[in-house]
Amino acid sequence: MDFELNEDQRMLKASVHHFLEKEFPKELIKKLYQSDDGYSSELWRKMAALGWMGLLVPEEYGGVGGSFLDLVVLVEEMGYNLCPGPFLSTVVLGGMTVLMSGNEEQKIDILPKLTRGEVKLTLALSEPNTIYDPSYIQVTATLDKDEYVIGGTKLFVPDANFADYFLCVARTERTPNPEEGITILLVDAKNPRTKCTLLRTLFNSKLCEIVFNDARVAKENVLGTVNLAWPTVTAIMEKAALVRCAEMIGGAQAAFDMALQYAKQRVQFDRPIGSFQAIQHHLANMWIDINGSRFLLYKAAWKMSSLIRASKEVAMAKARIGNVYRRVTTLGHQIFGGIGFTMEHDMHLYHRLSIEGDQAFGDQDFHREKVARELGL
Amino acid sequence: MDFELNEDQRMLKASVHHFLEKEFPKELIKKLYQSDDGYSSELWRKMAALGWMGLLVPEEYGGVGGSFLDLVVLVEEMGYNLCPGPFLSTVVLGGMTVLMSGNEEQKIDILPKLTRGEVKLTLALSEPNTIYDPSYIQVTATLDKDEYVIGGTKLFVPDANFADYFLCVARTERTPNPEEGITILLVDAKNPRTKCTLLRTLFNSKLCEIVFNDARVAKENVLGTVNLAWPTVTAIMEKAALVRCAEMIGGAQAAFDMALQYAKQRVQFDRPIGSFQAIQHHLANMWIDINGSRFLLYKAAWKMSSLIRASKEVAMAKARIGNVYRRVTTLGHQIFGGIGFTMEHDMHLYHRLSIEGDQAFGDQDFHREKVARELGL
Amino acid sequence: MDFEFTQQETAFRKEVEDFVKQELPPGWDEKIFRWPGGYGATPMFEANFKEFWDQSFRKLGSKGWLCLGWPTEYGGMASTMKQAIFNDVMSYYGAPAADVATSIVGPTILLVGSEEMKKEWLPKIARGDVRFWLGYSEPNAGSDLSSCQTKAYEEGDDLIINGQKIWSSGAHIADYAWLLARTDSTAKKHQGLSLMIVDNRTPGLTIRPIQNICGIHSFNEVFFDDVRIPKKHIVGEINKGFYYLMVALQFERIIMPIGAFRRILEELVKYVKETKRDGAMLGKNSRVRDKLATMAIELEILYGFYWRTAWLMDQGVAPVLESSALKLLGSELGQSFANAAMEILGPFGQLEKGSKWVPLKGMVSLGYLDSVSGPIGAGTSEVIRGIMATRGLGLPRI
Amino acid sequence: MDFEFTQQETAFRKEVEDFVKQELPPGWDEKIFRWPGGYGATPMFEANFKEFWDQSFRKLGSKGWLCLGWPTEYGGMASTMKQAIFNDVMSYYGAPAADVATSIVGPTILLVGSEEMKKEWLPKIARGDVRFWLGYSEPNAGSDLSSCQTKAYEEGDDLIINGQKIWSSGAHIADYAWLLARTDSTAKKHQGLSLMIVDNRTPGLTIRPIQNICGIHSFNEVFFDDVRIPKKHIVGEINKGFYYLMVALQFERIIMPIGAFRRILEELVKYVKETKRDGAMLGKNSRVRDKLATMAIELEILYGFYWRTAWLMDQGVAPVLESSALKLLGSELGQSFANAAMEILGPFGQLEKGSKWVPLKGMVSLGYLDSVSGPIGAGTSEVIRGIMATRGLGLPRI
Repeated sequence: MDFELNEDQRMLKASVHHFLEKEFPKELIKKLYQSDDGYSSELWRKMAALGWMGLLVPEEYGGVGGSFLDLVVLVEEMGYNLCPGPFLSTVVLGGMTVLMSGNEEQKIDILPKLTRGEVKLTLALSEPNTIYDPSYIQVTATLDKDEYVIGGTKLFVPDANFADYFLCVARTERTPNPEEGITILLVDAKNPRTKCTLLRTLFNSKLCEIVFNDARVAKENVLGTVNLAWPTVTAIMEKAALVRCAEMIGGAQAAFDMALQYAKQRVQFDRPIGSFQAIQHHLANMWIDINGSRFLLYKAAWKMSSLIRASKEVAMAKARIGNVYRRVTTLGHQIFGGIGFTMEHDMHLYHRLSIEGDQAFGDQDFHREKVARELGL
Repeated sequence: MDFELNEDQRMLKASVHHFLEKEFPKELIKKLYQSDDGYSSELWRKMAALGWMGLLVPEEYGGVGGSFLDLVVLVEEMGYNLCPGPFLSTVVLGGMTVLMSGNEEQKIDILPKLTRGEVKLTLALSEPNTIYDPSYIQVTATLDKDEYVIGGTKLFVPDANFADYFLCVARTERTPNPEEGITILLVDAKNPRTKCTLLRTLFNSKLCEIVFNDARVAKENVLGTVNLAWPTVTAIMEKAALVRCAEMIGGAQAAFDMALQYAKQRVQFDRPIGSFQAIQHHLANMWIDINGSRFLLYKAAWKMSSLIRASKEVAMAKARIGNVYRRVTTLGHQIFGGIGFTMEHDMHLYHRLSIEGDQAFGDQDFHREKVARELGL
Repeated sequence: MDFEFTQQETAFRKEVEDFVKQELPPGWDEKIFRWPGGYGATPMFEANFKEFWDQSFRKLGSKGWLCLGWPTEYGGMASTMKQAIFNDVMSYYGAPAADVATSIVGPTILLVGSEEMKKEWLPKIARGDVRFWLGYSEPNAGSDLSSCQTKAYEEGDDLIINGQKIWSSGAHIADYAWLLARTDSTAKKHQGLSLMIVDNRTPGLTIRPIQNICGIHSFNEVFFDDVRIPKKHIVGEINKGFYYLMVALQFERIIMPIGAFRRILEELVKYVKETKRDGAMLGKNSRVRDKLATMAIELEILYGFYWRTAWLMDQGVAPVLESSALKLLGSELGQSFANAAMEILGPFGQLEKGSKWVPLKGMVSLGYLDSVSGPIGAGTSEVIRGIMATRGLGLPRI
Repeated sequence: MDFEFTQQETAFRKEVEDFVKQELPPGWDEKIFRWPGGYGATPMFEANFKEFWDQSFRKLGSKGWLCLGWPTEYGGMASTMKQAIFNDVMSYYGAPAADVATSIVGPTILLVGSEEMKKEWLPKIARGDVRFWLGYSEPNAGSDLSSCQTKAYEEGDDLIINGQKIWSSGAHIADYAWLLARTDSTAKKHQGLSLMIVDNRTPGLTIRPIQNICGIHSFNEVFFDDVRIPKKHIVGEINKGFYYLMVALQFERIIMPIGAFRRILEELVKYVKETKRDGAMLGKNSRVRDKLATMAIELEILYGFYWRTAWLMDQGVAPVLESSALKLLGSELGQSFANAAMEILGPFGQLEKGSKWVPLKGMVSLGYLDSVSGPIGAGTSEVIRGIMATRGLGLPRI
């Protein structure tokens, strides 16, 4: 066993940390999050130039050819500094889906551009009546000559407002097995018969509604095999869940670091509040929560990198880490008291993100149920 | 509103407390619990003479004609002092069932003797495959001329080893509605075709297995209406659950009192451990747990006494109080440390009882589900 | 024992209920929202509600409902129970019910104020004519109010005040400060503090807004720069302020907007009965059922402490343990309700007010933020557990 | 990063597994049981297992498995990771694996003992020839070991010991005490204590049994009445005992019988897959599923700290935070496993070993009792969180 990052990963981690600290001061981040246009295209290009977008893209498509573990290292730091923008959507939901199931033409078309930061993608999966149970997917795509006609509403699509392409998960056939008959279609976001509306959320995190009003796409735009996309969707959701875990652990670590430092400085009753047993126990519990869960994260990521089945590990990580992030930021607020309850403070940003992260790509109940299945139940 | 006991109840409470403290020193209690014969017949007679057995029995049958609230006051003190013996079985499971559904003859036969402490009863309900879902009750009673023939196994029957009569809940008819076709039969414990085996449990609390091997009872021994006993069973289970709550709150209070006193005296690190914030917070939480739950108990008991439907309140109390008793005794152990982990100490008795009480007459999940139904879900 | 209201109380409850239903402007539900247990989204401190709130308070004042717990000789009904009933009903509807003046200033003056002060202030408060803000916390005196550094020195018949207050809820829409300041710098920490009343319009008093994480301006910083007030505005005896403040804590607890919990639970139950997800009613999901059942049980316990605290106060008892438990559980319930609601609603819970798909009028996303303030404001949970242990259970201090 | 064992470690694991399966007497599973995280039902301290345990230890000693973490020059394999693997496998089967001698006495002597002491004791321990008991706690020194009152004064080349120890696990089946005693009464509390080795047969040493709540005699009181030992039995330097003891804490953590958690979880999963209640398999009940999934997740985290602690120790790091977390979570998991198992099994969980209807060999009822000892023994959870905060996170002491 080896619990340390390798040399390259340590360098990556340090450079990401440094870059984000320098380029994304918290004031900018707050401005970006509060605006509808939640990212900076200039910084997006810089991130691309550093190779972040193409980290997982094989070299033949212009990427870095890094490992999944590298991505987790990168995203943990992004979470630490609350780096805004459609990174996860583009790189995981979009890029990895194309990589997994696109044909050569599609890969050559999309991946180099994605790597250069020129194209942004997202996956449209959830709907008003289902988060993601294939039995209840109601957006349909019907073949009409050489085109698919897509109709229905997708909800909570992350970063769709930025995206150049939607990867729409649609039902193309009614089948007895609900996991069959599902197809992924690449839809140009400029398609006039799609309407994307930004939803206002707790974190203003660019979750969108997309209405497909008989939008037509050429049948060449099918990604992967018609009717057989569900295994791809499941695999991508697993990867996205784990990347989100990385972001959450990074965020929890930042919240913990802030609270620890404050507890050492803040004096009440003539002594630092960090000398009170109750505060000490809060911080010890936070440390355990974060470090215990980080193990789940890295074990799952290592398995993925090693191409070992990691469904159980991912489910464990996601079931636990959302809860941890929420607990840690809640205790973080408790330690900061009034000052943390102000808009100028940073703690609430982490707190807002924690509930979003917890629910993204399957909430605790969803993943606990997956763990139970993995136990053979 | 009035949160105080009335004058009579306060006197009852004080006299019970005094009696138990005097007559049931902890050494005797430990001896009784560890023996298979877990009660003292001499003290049982004294308790009867004090009117405890007949507290709820109407005066016409020789009882005191008290209220359900009086019983709760009595049992809370019994729980405080860990009073052993088949009281709840005889008085609630037996006596109240006879009172609710017995015919005049049966009442005249049983209740005065019960009041005088001369007869002990219990209700045989649970079975190996069901705690108490009527759909899965497999003990059957089949009419053969003037007799019912009872066959099957009952499990976890409280105090059956002491009982003179079993009130056996049996299926007398297969019906589409599982709540129909259930009948209560009064079975003499000396019936040669019944076999009662004491099960060894955590608290050695006299839970028994009863095997009915085609035991025959006269059809006059049906209690209430043939096939229509389930509503009685449900009502009795509700009362028993609440009486058990009273016992648990009393026990939790005793565990709390012990721990509070110890925390004030025990010195470590040159100060009483009760001056440490962590111990203070434990004790504050214990106080809140107990007193918050006692409200649930008394509100439900008051409703029952006032003949107002109390199903929701009973379910709330039972769902909560078992958990509270367990938490309080666990923290009690934490505060006492090593000394509480010895057989000579009293804390473990409360701890053992807490898990038994939590599971008796429906566990937390069972009663939370009942609360959900009461919310209209 | 008796867990029913008296006939008179039941009639009063009905009267309040009828009144509030009639008086609330149409669409009120959509406009305002307060998450119980939190301090960040209190509509009474928002400037845009000031006018409505002022009017409402005068109306309530004219009905005698702002001083229900006060003795009859000061216009009250001498019934904390009625006050509790009133708050319960009003908070269920999100309606104005109580504020710093009626729940803290009034009762404290009644307890320790001079006759003159009683005559001057109690009628105004009972009529709903004046609003106060609480000048306790300072940047370096949060949990530890005895570290208060705002100073008031005597000069003839006046006091001259210098210093800074923070987290001053509603200072910007109030008329007077209910101020804690150090009047004796030589005494021990707790012993040199006094309570006093300061007119917001006094020269030298400056108010600066703080935006809380709910995006609402409820808090302020208030600066005192040679603010001069007459000495007779000292409440009770000089240098006894800290003790008055401790005694007044119990009054504060009973103003919890407990009815809002009831409302949220009802709305959630309604929602899960009407909403299908993944092909089944949410309300049939056993995990959802467990969460709602647990919420109902915890709320019932909170009501237990609520009514019991009111009842004890009417018996003349100062219920340290009960009123502390009420505050503690109320703030924890604010958090657990927010958590459970978020978990039940899934991503829909994150949507904000006004969004097309938002359930429960967006109160859950707001409540999720606001609920972190509950265990912080008006005494942190850590401090309150300590008070329960030492003052309530007799455990030794350090 | 790498979450796999090396080939060598995998082979070692297999070797241990094969060995234990072959060596354990038939029906062993039914005979013994230890609830992980608890200290009350440790079979190695029970008199009736002494002979088997002694034999087993000698067998393990002959294979070199009692000193896996020690340096090679003392017969070890210099691999805490292997020690961890060994403990994991052995505890899964409830087999003898480590004791006070191998996990505390040996490593401490290695760290601070004289050459003479090393030569005398290490080979005996590695062979499994001697057993020790831990003489730390006293009636007035539980959480606060620095209050130790047992005194040892010098007389010529000897020390004369007087005092009383308590909670002395296994003193009745051991050969030697690993004793903490005050050798300088004038020094500050922590600074006058020494560690020393005392032969149980020394005149003046009396052992009195204590029955714990599991009904097992694992603890003792031990009285010292003018017990005379040679000064050379002092471990390391005189008056440094408290510091040695603190350093040795980390060794103690890694002997957690973590495999027993794995075993319990497996048996519970098996049980719910085979057991019908109220017409449906228990394993299909979503509340049961949630409980088992949560247990699996928490156990995975415990393993994380377990392997990481071993790995850090092999890197030469003293992992204060990790090893503390390991102890804390292990004892909490002992409780939450017992709670969850009870809730899943219902009244069947309360049945004791030997009962006709008992599931999982009665281990749940025993574990429910024993698990309260976890957060008490070997440092209370409160003390350990404090150590993490001050020594690990750098928070100020008082």
